[in-house]
Amino acid sequence: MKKVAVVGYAQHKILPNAGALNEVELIMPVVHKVFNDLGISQDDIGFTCSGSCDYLQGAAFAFVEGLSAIQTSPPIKESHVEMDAAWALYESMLKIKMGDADTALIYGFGKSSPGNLDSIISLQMDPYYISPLWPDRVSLAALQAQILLHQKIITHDEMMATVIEARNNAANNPNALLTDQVSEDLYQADSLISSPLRGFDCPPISDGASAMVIASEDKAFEFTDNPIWIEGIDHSIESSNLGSRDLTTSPTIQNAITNLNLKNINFDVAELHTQFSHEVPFLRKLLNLTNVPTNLSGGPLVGNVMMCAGLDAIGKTFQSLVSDQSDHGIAHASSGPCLQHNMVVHLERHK
Amino acid sequence: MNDSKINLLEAPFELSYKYKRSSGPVMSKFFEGLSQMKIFGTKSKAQKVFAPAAEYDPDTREALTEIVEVGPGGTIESWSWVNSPRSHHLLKTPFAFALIKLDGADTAMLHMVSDCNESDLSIGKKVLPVWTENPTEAITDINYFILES
Amino acid sequence: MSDDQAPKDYKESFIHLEYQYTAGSATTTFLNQVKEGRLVGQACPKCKAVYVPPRGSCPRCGIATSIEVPLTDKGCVESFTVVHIPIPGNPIVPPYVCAMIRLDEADISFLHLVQDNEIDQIRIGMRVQAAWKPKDEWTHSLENIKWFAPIDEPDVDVSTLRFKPS
Amino acid sequence: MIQAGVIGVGQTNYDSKRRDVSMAGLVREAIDKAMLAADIEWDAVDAVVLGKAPDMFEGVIMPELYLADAIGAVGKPVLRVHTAGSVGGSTAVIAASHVCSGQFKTVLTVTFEKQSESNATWALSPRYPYSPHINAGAGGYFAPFIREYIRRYEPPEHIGWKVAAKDRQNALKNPLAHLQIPGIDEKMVSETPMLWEPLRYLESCPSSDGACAMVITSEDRVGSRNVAWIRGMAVRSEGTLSAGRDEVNPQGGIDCAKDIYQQAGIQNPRTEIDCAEIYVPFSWYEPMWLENLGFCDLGEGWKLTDEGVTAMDGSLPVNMSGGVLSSNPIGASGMIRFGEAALQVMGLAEDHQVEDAKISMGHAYGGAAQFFAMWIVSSTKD
Repeated sequence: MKKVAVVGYAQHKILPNAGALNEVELIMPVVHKVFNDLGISQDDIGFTCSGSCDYLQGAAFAFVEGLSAIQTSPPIKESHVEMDAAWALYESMLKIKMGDADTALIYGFGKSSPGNLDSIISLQMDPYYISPLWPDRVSLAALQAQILLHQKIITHDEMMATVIEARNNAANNPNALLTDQVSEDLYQADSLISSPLRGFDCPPISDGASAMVIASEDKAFEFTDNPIWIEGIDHSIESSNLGSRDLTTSPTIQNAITNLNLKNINFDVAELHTQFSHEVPFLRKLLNLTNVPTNLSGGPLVGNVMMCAGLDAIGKTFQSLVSDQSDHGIAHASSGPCLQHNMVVHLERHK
Repeated sequence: MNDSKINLLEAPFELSYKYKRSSGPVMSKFFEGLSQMKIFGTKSKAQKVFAPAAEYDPDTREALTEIVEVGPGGTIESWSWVNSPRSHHLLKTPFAFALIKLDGADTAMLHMVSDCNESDLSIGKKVLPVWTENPTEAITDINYFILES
Repeated sequence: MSDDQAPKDYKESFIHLEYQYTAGSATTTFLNQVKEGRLVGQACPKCKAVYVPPRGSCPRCGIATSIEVPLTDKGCVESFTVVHIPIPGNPIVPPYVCAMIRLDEADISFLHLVQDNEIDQIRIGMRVQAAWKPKDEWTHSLENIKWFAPIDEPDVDVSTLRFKPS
Repeated sequence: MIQAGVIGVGQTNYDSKRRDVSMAGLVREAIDKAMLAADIEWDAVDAVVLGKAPDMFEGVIMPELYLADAIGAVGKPVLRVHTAGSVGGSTAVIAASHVCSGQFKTVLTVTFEKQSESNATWALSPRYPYSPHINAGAGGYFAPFIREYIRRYEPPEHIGWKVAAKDRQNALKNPLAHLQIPGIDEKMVSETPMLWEPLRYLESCPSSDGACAMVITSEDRVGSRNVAWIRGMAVRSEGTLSAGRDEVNPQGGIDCAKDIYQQAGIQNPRTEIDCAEIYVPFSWYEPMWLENLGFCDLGEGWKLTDEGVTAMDGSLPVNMSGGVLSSNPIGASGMIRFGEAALQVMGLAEDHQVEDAKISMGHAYGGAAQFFAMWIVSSTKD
């Protein structure tokens, strides 16, 4: 199997309301940015894959509109996942490994501002038993937070520290949406949306887009002196029956730890697709990352572009390994209520 | 190009539709039960009871067909208090979403708990359903659960 | 009422979602002109293809269409169909003609209505011009054009319309 | 590249309303059949790939989350594909890519649509601000392309009727097909109401509930099983509103077909391919795609149809199962083409089996005739 490397990544500045920009106008700048950084064009791309969700904009076939941002003459090898673009990366990697392409462009985009994300995400749930009760995304996440606190797997203080740290880290991320510092007093004074989650524990409504280019081992060095290798990538899903899941742990994260043999790797940096504050200490403990700098970008708590934030975690990890000249990074992408579907990516810079 | 110069066109729109759900044999029994104030689960070969009646066992992947009655009381496994219900929530006064393990079941059901204060709630508390007066064979035939007095 | 009495073999589940639509800059610019009775396309700076209505990009080249190109409201029927069935949510009473209208100087067509006294006279290549609603009814919509109506000009050979990059 | 093959195809029966099952039950019905045909148990499944058309059809966002238990995906990787009408075909290609990459040995893939729980026309044409009331449904969108085809090559009007009758006659030999119209013939088609000129009622596809699943495995896991070897597979896309696009004969379709022929070593598809399942939702798309796929020269496709070449007893049978014109669970329609192509070379197509079929083609398209997915399957590995 061919090895695959991330060679480029670009992210649109995360906006609270990108009304001025339609899908095309959001996607095109990031695709051009990543192409320009690498000095390439669509002609150098063997496979293109995107991730998006129609319901965010309320229009079936949002991805078809988005494709107009891409050069498609001559026709391209292209596909789309109705998932976070991290899974578009996964599909693209398979295409390279099988030899169908040597390079791939991945992009994700999402505009949460046009609709009511809370009620939209209720439609992810079982349509017979659960979504008619309209549980919102915050309340669902809060159910897991409550159990984790009750079992003392995490603490309120850790949640607060996560929020404060995320805002601090955002100062170093020019694309972050929320950069205001949060003090302990300010945090404590914030009202509970769905207990135990306060407003600060939740991600902001965000609009944006990101693009990434990956390449096979044969091609990677043509594009960059600094390819970051996808040393391991693993994802799996948990039960759709929320009430049958053990929310105090994550079998899918455990799967990844085993399958990717992560136990003995000393990671230099981690970016987790943790949309709610309690998920950060929870996953750091599961992944043995308590001493690893995590979400130096601020993570989803300072900007959470739906369908893109998972790809962004991988992209931010890539950027850290390139800029810090460090060796091992771990990125995480997630989908579904209470971290139902998890992907873990081990990125490595070869000396 | 000239984003700042133009006043963007904006207008509201709605997606409203009445979906016609077919429940299949297992969920139909569950919904029929609700309309008669009974709660049914399904039992796997390994005697694990899923409530509400699940169609498939997530772990063994077997199709579940054996119906067993559970509840109607249950225990709170987790909860989240919504002090200010939002527009799409069914209850307009403060309530909790909760995972409720019905008596005799091995898995929890997502529903709501109301008629109480947040401070009354904790994991392990016993609850009872409050039934609607106009059942329609839907999950909302239980209005919500209340704390057992 | 009789429907309610029949046993239903399904359960209704009502989904209602509210959105705020924003048109994006290319569409807003176009519709602002439409409100004034003008059709303004956008051209690709690379291959020069003219798009109307513009979406802000040329999918041939994958770049933004930055050049504004005023167009006439005349064109031809690139192809069409006569719709005979009512479509949910569409108030137009059948039969009516739904046509791919290619404006002069434009390199893509868009769907609009064509109205003529004789539906069976409508043909591919026929020259048409926009029939605008009264000016005081103009809004930000291509519905300002009631339909396209035939004009007395020779038919166009549509096979010559295919865009060739310059 | 690692070689892969289809070892099991499972389909539900197709019907306008499968009220007897939930969405999960529908999908599982196809999966159970595919796994039984493949003679595998759940522990052999390494990953699951799910495809369907827009989430708005059933009002369930990212349905792999709700369906994880029913599709047996718990603890496994699952990918959800959505590429418009071509999705069933793209899903098969992506599932096979899971195997051909070497990352997985055996993959379960399933596609579905349960249109009875919703209304596709509604989901596709909500009233958006600033948009004129032009939408005339899918038929209204494709009919102008068909009219342009007719203008270019001047085929007689009965060609459309002939395709519609032929596919429904084939459906009578496929007990799973949705439309079963005894005595169907060209005359009956020609007497049905006009919907979107030149398309009449029976020249259009139905709206169906249904699911189609396949098990795809790598060469080293095939064992003694009956297998349809994947000899070539490809996808192509072009932008919707792209200047210079020929909607009647899209370049994406031409390129995609050339790609799979090259992979499969096919010089002359007309003689080397024994039968094909081609995505024909409206009758005239049979001749249009025959040309686009290189089975004949431009303008000659309708003649193949007219001469009976594409009939069950012709030299290039097309849509032996009855095709999209007989069963159309949108998200699954592409995979049904791919799965039926596999059944032909496995010799499992029962009453609609083409005698001695060794190489067959599966084809799907979607969007504004802009998304293409295709594969060639064969009874032999090379």
